[in-house]
Amino acid sequence: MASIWEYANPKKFTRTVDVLLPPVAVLAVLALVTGLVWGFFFTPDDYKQGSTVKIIYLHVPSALLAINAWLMMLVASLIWLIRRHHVSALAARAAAPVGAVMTVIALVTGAIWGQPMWGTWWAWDPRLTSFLILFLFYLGYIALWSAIENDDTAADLTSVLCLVGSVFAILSRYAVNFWNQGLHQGASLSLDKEENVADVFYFPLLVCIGGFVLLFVALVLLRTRTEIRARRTRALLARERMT
Amino acid sequence: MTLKVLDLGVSRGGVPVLEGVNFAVDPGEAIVLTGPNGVGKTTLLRTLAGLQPAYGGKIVVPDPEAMTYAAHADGIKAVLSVAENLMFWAKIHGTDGIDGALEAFNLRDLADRPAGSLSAGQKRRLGLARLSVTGRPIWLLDEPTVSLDKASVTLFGDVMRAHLAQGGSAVIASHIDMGLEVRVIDLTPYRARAKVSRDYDEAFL
Amino acid sequence: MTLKVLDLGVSRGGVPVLEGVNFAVDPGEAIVLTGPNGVGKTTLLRTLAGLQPAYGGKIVVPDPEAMTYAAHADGIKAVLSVAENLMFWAKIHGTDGIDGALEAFNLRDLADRPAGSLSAGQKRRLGLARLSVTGRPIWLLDEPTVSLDKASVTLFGDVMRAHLAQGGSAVIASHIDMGLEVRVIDLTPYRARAKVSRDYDEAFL
Amino acid sequence: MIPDLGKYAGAVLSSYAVSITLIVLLVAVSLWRSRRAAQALREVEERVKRNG
Amino acid sequence: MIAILTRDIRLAVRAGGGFGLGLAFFLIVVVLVPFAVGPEVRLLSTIAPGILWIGALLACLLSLDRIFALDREDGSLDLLATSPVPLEGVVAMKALAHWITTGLPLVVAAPVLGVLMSLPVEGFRWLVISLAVGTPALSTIGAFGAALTVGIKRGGLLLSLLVLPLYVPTLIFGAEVARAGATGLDVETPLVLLGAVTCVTVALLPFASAAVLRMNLR
Amino acid sequence: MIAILTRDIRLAVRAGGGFGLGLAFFLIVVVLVPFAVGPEVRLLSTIAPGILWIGALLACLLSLDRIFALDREDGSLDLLATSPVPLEGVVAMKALAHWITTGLPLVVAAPVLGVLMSLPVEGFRWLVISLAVGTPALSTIGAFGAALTVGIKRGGLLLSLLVLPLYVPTLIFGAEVARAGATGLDVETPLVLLGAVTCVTVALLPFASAAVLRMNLR
Ligand code: HEM
Ligand SMILES: Nc1ncnc2c1ncn2[C@@H]1O[C@H](COP(=O)(O)OP(=O)(O)OP(=O)(O)O)[C@@H](O)[C@H]1O
Ligand SMILES: Nc1ncnc2c1ncn2[C@@H]1O[C@H](COP(=O)(O)OP(=O)(O)OP(=O)(O)O)[C@@H](O)[C@H]1O
Ligand SMILES: [Mg+2]
Ligand SMILES: [Mg+2]
Repeated sequence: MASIWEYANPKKFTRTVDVLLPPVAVLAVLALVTGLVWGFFFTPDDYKQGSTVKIIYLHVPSALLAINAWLMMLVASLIWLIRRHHVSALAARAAAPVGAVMTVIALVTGAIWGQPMWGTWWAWDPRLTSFLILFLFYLGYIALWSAIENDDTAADLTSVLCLVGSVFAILSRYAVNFWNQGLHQGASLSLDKEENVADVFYFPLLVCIGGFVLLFVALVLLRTRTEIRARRTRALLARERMT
Repeated sequence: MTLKVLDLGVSRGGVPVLEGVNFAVDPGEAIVLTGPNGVGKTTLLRTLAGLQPAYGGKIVVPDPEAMTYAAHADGIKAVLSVAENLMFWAKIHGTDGIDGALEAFNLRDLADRPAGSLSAGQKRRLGLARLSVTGRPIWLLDEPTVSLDKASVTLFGDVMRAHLAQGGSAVIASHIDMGLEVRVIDLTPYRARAKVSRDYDEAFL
Repeated sequence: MTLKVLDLGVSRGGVPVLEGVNFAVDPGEAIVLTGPNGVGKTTLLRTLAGLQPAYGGKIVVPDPEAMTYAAHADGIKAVLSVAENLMFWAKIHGTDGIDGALEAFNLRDLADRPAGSLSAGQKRRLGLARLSVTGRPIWLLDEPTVSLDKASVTLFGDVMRAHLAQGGSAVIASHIDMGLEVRVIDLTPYRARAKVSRDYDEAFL
Repeated sequence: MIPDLGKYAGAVLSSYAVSITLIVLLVAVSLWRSRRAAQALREVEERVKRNG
Repeated sequence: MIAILTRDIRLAVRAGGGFGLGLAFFLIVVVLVPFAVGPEVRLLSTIAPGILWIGALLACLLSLDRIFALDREDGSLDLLATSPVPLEGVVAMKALAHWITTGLPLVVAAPVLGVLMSLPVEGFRWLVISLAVGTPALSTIGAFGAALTVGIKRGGLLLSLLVLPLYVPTLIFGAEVARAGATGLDVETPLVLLGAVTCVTVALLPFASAAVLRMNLR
Repeated sequence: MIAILTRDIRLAVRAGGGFGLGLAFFLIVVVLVPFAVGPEVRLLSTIAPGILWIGALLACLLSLDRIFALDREDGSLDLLATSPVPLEGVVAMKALAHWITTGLPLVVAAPVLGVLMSLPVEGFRWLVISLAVGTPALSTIGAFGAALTVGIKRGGLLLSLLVLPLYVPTLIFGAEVARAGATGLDVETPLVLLGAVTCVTVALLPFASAAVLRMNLR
């Protein structure tokens, strides 16, 4: 069987993306539109939260993705550090802005939700706070990438930053919890049926989450391909100037 | 302590600069690398020194800690005196005494001057004096005689001859004749002709 | 545009370095300053350029804005491209077009490269190209040919000859022969013999 | 058409507006960069092929 | 002169600094304060205008050393000093470039950070106005400090030491405007004073800075 | 290795930086806060431990870029990397030198500044202890950030952006110790956690920093 590492060849990866991207993109749009339309138009208001509960279809998927994008970057960084596949490093680079935007969406929708629910835009609640720190990590990661000229060095450094940053992000999460007990909802998507949000909200939410995940995958594929092409262009131009 | 370079390729900024470089430097021998500006002398020396990875081929040397590298940037601290600067590198390399080095490069009168107040050539002499205190046998020098007056070039030649006589060796990049009778390698023929591959890899060329 | 130096004394870090220097440079003429390391060439050039005050004597020049100075530090921005670097200085000096300068120093191929990725000699060429875009008649050059290969030294010689032919002039500090037929002034005899005065003034010497 | 959102209409609508704008922006920028990168690469590769 | 302005802005953007970083620093300072003093909303909203002003001031401060030090190191400053452009103009343009890349983004971002610090909504407008009026003075004063320390390698700390006392009047009036605005008190007097401080510094300090630079180049 | 330590300390002292400047910056931040938030003693004494910690953190931050950047510029770092001393040792010694010239003076001076900020007397002891335990982590983390940005000219702001989020745990626990100490609450838990964070960073981070430095030298 062909090894999965074959896809570490940039050319092969590009070709795979060419094939994969259209269906994933179409699916993503379908799922997103279905989920959001379902959630926005065809679900009742919550007895306690009124119509604000509709924000959940944006807030929860983006929050989930914000965290998982960082995890994906961590894995990709490790692959780069250990096996030195360029595509992996570029995928991490491609995912960072997507993750950052997801973090912003989670923060903004959360803030807008907080105004009617808690009577304040922002509270120094542990979950909110650790999200803000995550956003800072995204910013630092992106800034470091763009500040370093040599591509390989930039990949190396950002990978280490991602690694060390993850450790400190977990530490911070711990510290923040210790520092303040919060207002924020606990996990409500557990498999334990009893604790879940009501079914009317649950299913459209699942579709939305699926849509966001597909969107994330599509964007990362697209942006990784862009990075690969940009890198090849840079390499060819550099070679051209040299001779 | 023979330094052997086998089919070496070096790259800078991800672009291959030189390839297929072959030479060997035996104890007691020095070679001079020449070639037009931008051919890759500095890059080659940095690769030999282990500061950047080779792009292909091999560098064979019994002990990588046998080499020391001196570039335009000399690692000189402006606020420390000449003697303090040298003393630091002597301590780092566990060698004793900086007197010989001060003497050899005619720095004795300047020993207590802060290095920041030296002229361009005086600073360069200090940078070269550092080589002696490392006590290492293989010297990698990038344009060592820049800014030196004629007397100082002669001093440098004497030090180099003494170093070679003691079984040391040196690889020197230079555009100007230093009055040493040594083997000269012109790097121009080794210019990399990077092949562009269809199914790209090797950092996508 | 004759530059005249009358009984000039220069000092560095408060200590007199040279005194009693006299020379004149007429349009179309270049002179080379030589002397051992540390004699005061750089200090003299900086004084001529108006970057530091003279310690004694006089510099006579019809228009102080007629001079431009080029030292080891070339004022090159690593993140700007070669063309952008030159363009900036052209704009500052209100001259038009950098094409001639790029051509003269064989920088056309490098025009879009970020200056930070140039080799030592390529950077030096860019620094020298700046001189042409200032459009000023009197050039003060501190070791201009450092790091240049032979072809580039020739290029520099051509540019210099063209500059002189147009009625420009130059004062050049250098240790190496640049293949120009010019007047050479050795600064060694002008070394300052600091007199210690009893009723101290002049910064207490 | 739009369901009655009650007194929270502002909050709900603005969060949808902000999120959808951000996502659309992100997608648009990604597509635009992708197109530009493809174009640049095509030009360079053609030149390389011509010049050998 | 315009060439200097565009070059400095371009350099700031290319060096990865640009608009983002000053802003990010501002954000971080504001985020750290609650970690340090605790999360109570009442306390935070009381100190918010002051902390936001201090954050802006520090964000400004940290990017000051870029104004002249880089140009000094690579010799550009020598060349600019002997160029036909008057040194006063160079200083003014560089201060302006610094303000555009640091001060202006702070002004724009301040309301968002006000939310984080639970600043009362009525205070937003005055916070923004006070920053808009005050930050040009910060850049001009900063350029003066940068000119003073240009000869010193990594003079960052010394620079802060010199500049911070000079920032005191701007800080006092600026924070007072923001504070009075947030609590609904009279903002006119401190605002006029703040404007006066800014006008005077912007008009006069570039001459002092140019003189200092000339001394430093010797 | 000792040679590196003594050289770095000597360089810091000669460059006019040394012990004084970090301290002075600390002092100035602490002095500016009353100007910004107003002079009420109750308010000041509530926020005192937090502000003192933030001041310490910023003073530390501002001197970070001196750790490696100067050595990189003048080529010393290349030479150290090819010297017989392991790079991990170099990093550790440089972080230690940074702590001695920045962290230690802060620890010593903190009580004096506590007085300025009307910190309750019982809080002094815990403030000093928390700083003594926490600042080594600040220097080590800072050295990591400095190693990351060593290739970037004037990476000061980027450095802050990278380092400050990493400072969060130390800051939270440190300020918590100081705050709890000042109000007579239990300090043991946060102090233990603070100590743990410091121990782990000091033990592990130099390896990451050395790896990063090697990558940067390529
Ligand atoms: C700026 C403010 C806010 C931020 C940054 C924020 C952030 C988060 C994060 C990080 C998650 C976790 C996703 C996960 O780990 O599964 C989450 C989930 C959630 N948030 Fe928020 N939130 C904010 C405000 C709010 C408000 C005001 C509400 C409603 C009153 C709310 C309701 C929820 C709910 C119901 C979930 C799903 C819980 C779960 O399934 O885990 N959030 N939010
Ligand atoms: N960061 C970079 N990215 C791309 N190319 C680079 C980079 N740095 C240097 N180069 C190129 O690599 C080549 C080799 O440079 P190198 O400094 O080794 O030349 P050199 O032989 O030492 O020249 P000189 O005699 O001028 O010192 C040059 O053509 C240079 O332009
Ligand atoms: N800050 C200073 N304080 C005291 N003396 C100084 C200072 N800077 C330089 N000097 C001394 O002034 C003298 C003149 O230096 P200058 O740089 O002009 O020499 P130079 O002729 O250019 O030498 P080179 O050929 O080595 O470049 C030297 O002896 C130098 O040591
Ligand atoms: Mg070279
Ligand atoms: Mg000189």
